[in-house]
Amino acid sequence: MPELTYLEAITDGLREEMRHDESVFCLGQDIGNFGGAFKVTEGLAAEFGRDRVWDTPLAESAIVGAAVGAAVEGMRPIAEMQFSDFIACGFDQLVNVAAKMHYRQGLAVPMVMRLPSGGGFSGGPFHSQNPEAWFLQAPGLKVVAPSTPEDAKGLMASAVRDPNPVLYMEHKHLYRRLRGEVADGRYETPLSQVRVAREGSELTVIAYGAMVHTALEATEDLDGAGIEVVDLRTLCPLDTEGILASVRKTSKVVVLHEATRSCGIGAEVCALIAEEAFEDLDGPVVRVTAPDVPIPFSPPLERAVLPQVDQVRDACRELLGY
Amino acid sequence: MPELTYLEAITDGLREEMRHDESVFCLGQDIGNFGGAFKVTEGLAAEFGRDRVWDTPLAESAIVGAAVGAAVEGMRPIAEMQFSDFIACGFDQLVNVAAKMHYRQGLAVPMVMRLPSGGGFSGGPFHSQNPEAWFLQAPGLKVVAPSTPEDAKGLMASAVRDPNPVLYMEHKHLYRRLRGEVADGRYETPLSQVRVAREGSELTVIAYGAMVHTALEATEDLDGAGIEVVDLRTLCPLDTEGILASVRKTSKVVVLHEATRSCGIGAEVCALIAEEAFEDLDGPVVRVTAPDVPIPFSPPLERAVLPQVDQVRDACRELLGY
Amino acid sequence: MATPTARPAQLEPRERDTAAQLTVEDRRELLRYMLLMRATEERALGLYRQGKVPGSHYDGRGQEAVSVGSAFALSPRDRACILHRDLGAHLIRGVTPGRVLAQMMGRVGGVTNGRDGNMHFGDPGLGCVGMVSMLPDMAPVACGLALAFQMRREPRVAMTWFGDGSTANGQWHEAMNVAGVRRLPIVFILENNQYAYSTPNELEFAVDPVERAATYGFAGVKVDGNDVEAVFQAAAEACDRARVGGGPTLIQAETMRMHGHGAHDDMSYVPPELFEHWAARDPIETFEKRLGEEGLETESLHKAVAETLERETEWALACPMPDPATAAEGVFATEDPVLGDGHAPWSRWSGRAATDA
Amino acid sequence: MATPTARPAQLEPRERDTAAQLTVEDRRELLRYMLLMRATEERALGLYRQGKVPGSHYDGRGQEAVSVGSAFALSPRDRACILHRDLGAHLIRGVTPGRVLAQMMGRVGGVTNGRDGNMHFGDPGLGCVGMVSMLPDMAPVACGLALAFQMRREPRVAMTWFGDGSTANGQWHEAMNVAGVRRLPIVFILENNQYAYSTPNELEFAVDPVERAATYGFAGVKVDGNDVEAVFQAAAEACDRARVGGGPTLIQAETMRMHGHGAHDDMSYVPPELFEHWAARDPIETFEKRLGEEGLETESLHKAVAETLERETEWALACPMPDPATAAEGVFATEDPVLGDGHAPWSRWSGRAATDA
Ligand SMILES: Cc1ncc(C[n+]2csc(CCOP(=O)(O)OP(=O)(O)O)c2C)c(N)n1
Ligand SMILES: Cc1ncc(C[n+]2csc(CCOP(=O)(O)OP(=O)(O)O)c2C)c(N)n1
Ligand SMILES: [Mg+2]
Ligand SMILES: [Mg+2]
Repeated sequence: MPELTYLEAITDGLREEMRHDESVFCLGQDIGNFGGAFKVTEGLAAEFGRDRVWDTPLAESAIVGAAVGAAVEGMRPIAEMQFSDFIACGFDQLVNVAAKMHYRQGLAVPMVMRLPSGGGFSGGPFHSQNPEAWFLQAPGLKVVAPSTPEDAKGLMASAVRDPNPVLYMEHKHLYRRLRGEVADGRYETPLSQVRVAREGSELTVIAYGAMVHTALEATEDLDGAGIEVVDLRTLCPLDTEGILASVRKTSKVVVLHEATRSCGIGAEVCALIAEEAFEDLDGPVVRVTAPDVPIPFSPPLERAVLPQVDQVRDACRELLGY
Repeated sequence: MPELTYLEAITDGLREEMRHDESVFCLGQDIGNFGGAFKVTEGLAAEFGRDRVWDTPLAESAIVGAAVGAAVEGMRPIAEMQFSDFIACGFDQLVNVAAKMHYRQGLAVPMVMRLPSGGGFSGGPFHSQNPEAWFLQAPGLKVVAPSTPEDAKGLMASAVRDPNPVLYMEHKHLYRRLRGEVADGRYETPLSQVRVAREGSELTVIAYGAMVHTALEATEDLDGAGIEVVDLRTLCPLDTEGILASVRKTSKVVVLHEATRSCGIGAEVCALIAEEAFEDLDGPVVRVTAPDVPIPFSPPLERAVLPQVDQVRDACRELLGY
Repeated sequence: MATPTARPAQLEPRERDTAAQLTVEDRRELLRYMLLMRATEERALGLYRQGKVPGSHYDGRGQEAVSVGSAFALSPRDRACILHRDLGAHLIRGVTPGRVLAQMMGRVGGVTNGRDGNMHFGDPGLGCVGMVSMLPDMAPVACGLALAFQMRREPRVAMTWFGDGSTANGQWHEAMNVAGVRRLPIVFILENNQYAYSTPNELEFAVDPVERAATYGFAGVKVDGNDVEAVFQAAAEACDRARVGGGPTLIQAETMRMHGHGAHDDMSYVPPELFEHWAARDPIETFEKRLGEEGLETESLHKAVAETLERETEWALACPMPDPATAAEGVFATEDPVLGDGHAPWSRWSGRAATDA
Repeated sequence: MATPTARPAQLEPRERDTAAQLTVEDRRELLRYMLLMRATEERALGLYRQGKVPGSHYDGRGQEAVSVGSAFALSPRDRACILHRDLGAHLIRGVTPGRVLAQMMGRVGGVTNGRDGNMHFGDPGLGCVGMVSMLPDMAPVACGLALAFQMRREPRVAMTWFGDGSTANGQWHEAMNVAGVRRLPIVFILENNQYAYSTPNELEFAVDPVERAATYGFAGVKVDGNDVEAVFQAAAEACDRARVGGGPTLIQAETMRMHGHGAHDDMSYVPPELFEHWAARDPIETFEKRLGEEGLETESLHKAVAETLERETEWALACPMPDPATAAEGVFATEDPVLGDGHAPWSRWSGRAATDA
């Protein structure tokens, strides 16, 4: 199997889906000629034409809205926000039009919304956000957040084939820093199934996206403790059974994410556990997240805000000793 | 003290603030001549002129953005969304411009965003939403949600005087259904302080907005149990001490809200409790919320989706018996 | 002044259909649909007053010529995103009055089976995508429909309606601009009914929005929105143009909302003279008078419509309320979308294969 | 064509200032600011290449005449929301190059003290509200500033800048429309630098956006964006008009971005002929040549600017990185906002009280 970067795996996923089905097309800013701000769509315009890789005007609502319209008319659009932060500009079309379409009128909206997200490279307050939790408060949207090249490709395939609007959170900091084996050809990674990134029995760290790697690094050799790392992969709908199974096994949980704290995915996971696995718990459910602040630009500030390996380690140690 | 409806109390609050400070003004759709879709601003244009009660075009981003600009220039704008649902159309200005302004450049944004929210009257998927939780994932915004006429007026005063953008969730279903004594003249209800709506020692129900009344009704005489009802009043920043104090006292918690479940305010409150008060808990932290669906129009469907008194009662009974 | 549009037409221009021709039967149909719209809305208002319609009630009284005249130009495989003032367009696409009444009452059998209410619907089986409340969110969505046609080289048209108020909104602009840049096969119907809720035109825009079309690179046409044939003519031309790759058209139909924004609204903000001016130009009366002067019989239409309404109301009232146990179902789709084709009563379409639109 | 604007001017029209007059010293200042902008950006790029600037790097190479010419028209108490291509406007308002360099390097002493980076700043103490990344979000905000002036009957102006790409966005439209309806005292500077990132004009709009101004009810003016005096003249007229209640102006300055969108962008999408065309029209060289032909000495400005840059760079490099312990502070304000007044180097403003703008 070839080794691809996380970014190449996404590109590969896009290419496979576009080859597989003529109705799949991409739209977004600078994705055609330029190949996208991060070069994720590089080569696609050359292979599939500028019509199927549309360089749109700077108009997020029109991008999302056009994707919705094309999707209900039988196409399978993959829309890109140049940075996930800009989804705030197309927010209404997502949460009010796309999300509610099927519930209201039984009409499916098979579209993918690519959201390059996350920080760690001095992107500052407007190029570092992790907006995924908003969409759990907008029933009707699915959200995936791959952490490996393999899943990046497989979840892209599943997202494209799913008849619902799927937000695809691709973590920018993983784009070129992470490599892994990726199978040739099409394959689908099932939605709403956690991946146990490492088995363990003494404590569970639940994470997704780039933080899966922070979790793995932090717990690789933590005083010899057997720490399980659960990669959520799909954030909505959550794999509640997969989460609870690990909690029941280990009885101690640290929930880790890069997004800010209040009402984040971590809050939902903690609430789920506090409600459904109370009796299995041997300690408080601990969150390690960014605090409730905009993500600052300057490296020392950004480092202070984004969860670091040491923090995860400290949280695990404290909970292990509980 | 005069008895006012919840709606009249809001109007009274607006009037007092406008009389008190010339820099306070209102902007929004149909708020002048017509007095607003719900008549909350009735009489204000007559008293203060159409310039200070501006009938804007149908342009939510411009409304929020203009409020931000006027606020930093020393005015104290109170902007209205005709329904809170429409905040999705001005979302970006709130979460990216208003919220981050002070952190980024030390510039305060003293504005109030009025958001008539909530369901219960067959408003359907676009006139019934409770979007408050989104804003906890956008650090820099404050959120209040009064449940009584007294607090409606006092929190309006505090919101207007606060140097930050404050989202003021006013529950439409309380507008004319709820009356209460409201003091004449200006007074401020402090932000970030819960109100214990009823004292009790066996179980705590935490709620806000209209659901405070559902909580009170459900637990008024529940098999003689002493049930405490905590009204959050401010949703951001949360009064964590106020919440935890009640939990420590009762050891059992039901969190109730009308908004949908995943990543709602309830998730945050549960996570807070699971983390900070684990040792005080005598049972799972239970959420009673709308399920993750758009709010349907038809009365039997809407009733099935919005939390009802019976559900709260059942949840409390079950937890009491734990 | 206008620089050439940026994107060449996607379709080879083909012979234009000869100028839209209405047969006598077509003209009677236009009247019939206007009568049916008004009768259905009157009935719905009656049901609302009886407490059978939950929530609020909105209608398009006075605007019948806009919705009927424009939708009548559509072919079966065209698609429509219809506004809350445009019941006539739904009726033309094939939604029965009974389903509309059931919709308003929140019943099973209504177009959304109680999930949504009011005019927030569209029958996907009839080529419609139901509006959301946020205005004018369907404009970008209609661009997406048109984009699909353009990409697949299909001679089809998307039509969408919005009010004067909506032209102030950013999504309106984004849709117009994108449609202009890509020369999408789309027809925008701007219903200027003088008010956005209580807000008069002069607080909404400084210049008539139809002027903007040229600055987006396409035609803007202003028509008398109370003249159903004038609206039809403009819409038919716009559809023809769109179908052959000529790009979008913005049609601004001047009309007046003769009821309040909703049933709760007494329109006290409308000066009586303005109201009287428009009352004297009722689109149905005007058109019926014209037909009468040409010797067409129209009385029987009234009777037929009244009978239809009786039957349809009965049907609607027999519809059950939805089962609360189903309230949480259907948030996510398990199957791909299938938009069906709509009715197309204009004689031009009869006898043609639906695919040959 | 244009119907009269909806809202009468808020201010009593007063005697217009005589047509904007530039003294010899003013013209030297225009050149000096352009040189200072270019020198500062070149230095910043150098620091970026040395790895001292984290994240990305954006500049306004080739657009100096737009930002300098327009901002030079502002009075001290006017307010500005400045774009990422317009360092010159910041310098004119009084931000020192050292603070800009410290800003780019994420240091204390930078305008945002490391909280934000790149060109995402504005010194509130100098009457600026810093841009956010979302484009063109400052357009509605600038409307709010202008609204405050209008409500308080103050003869002040808000100025804001945006690119050609931004004109496709809904917020642009909402701001323009609202400004037109309320006749706000605002000046919009549209910098058409031919591209939005890699996207050329013809994929952004079908018709030159300056044409739209008339449909919003105000003046649209197209100027040579590489001629600093032409830009200044248009801006000064627009400011004068706005100050006396004459409403907004949209100035479209035609120019070219001579660097990539960011430092990572090699501009391979720009045809070499186009690049050469603009390279031959460098705004600084052109203007300096013109001054030279008129016998003005300019050489000393180069020397002075170079010296300033040395000093300022040294200062910036001596600034410390922020203390990580402060990272979570300041999310919420505890005091009301105070926007201070900016510098206003145009000779018209000297000797006048700031309040008499
Ligand atoms: C984005 C948005 N903001 C506010 C509203 C509330 N609202 C409902 S109808 C209306 C007026 C609409 O005016 P117009 O577009 O002229 O349509 P009309 O009702 O006159 O046909 C408003 C403000 C809305 N539906 N959508
Ligand atoms: C709302 C929004 N969408 C996308 C972007 C990403 N982006 C940054 S700059 C840029 C191009 C901007 O073009 P233009 O407005 O012409 O300004 P220029 O950079 O050419 O000065 C884009 C698409 C953004 N900043 N804001
Ligand atoms: Mg209208
Ligand atoms: Mg540009």
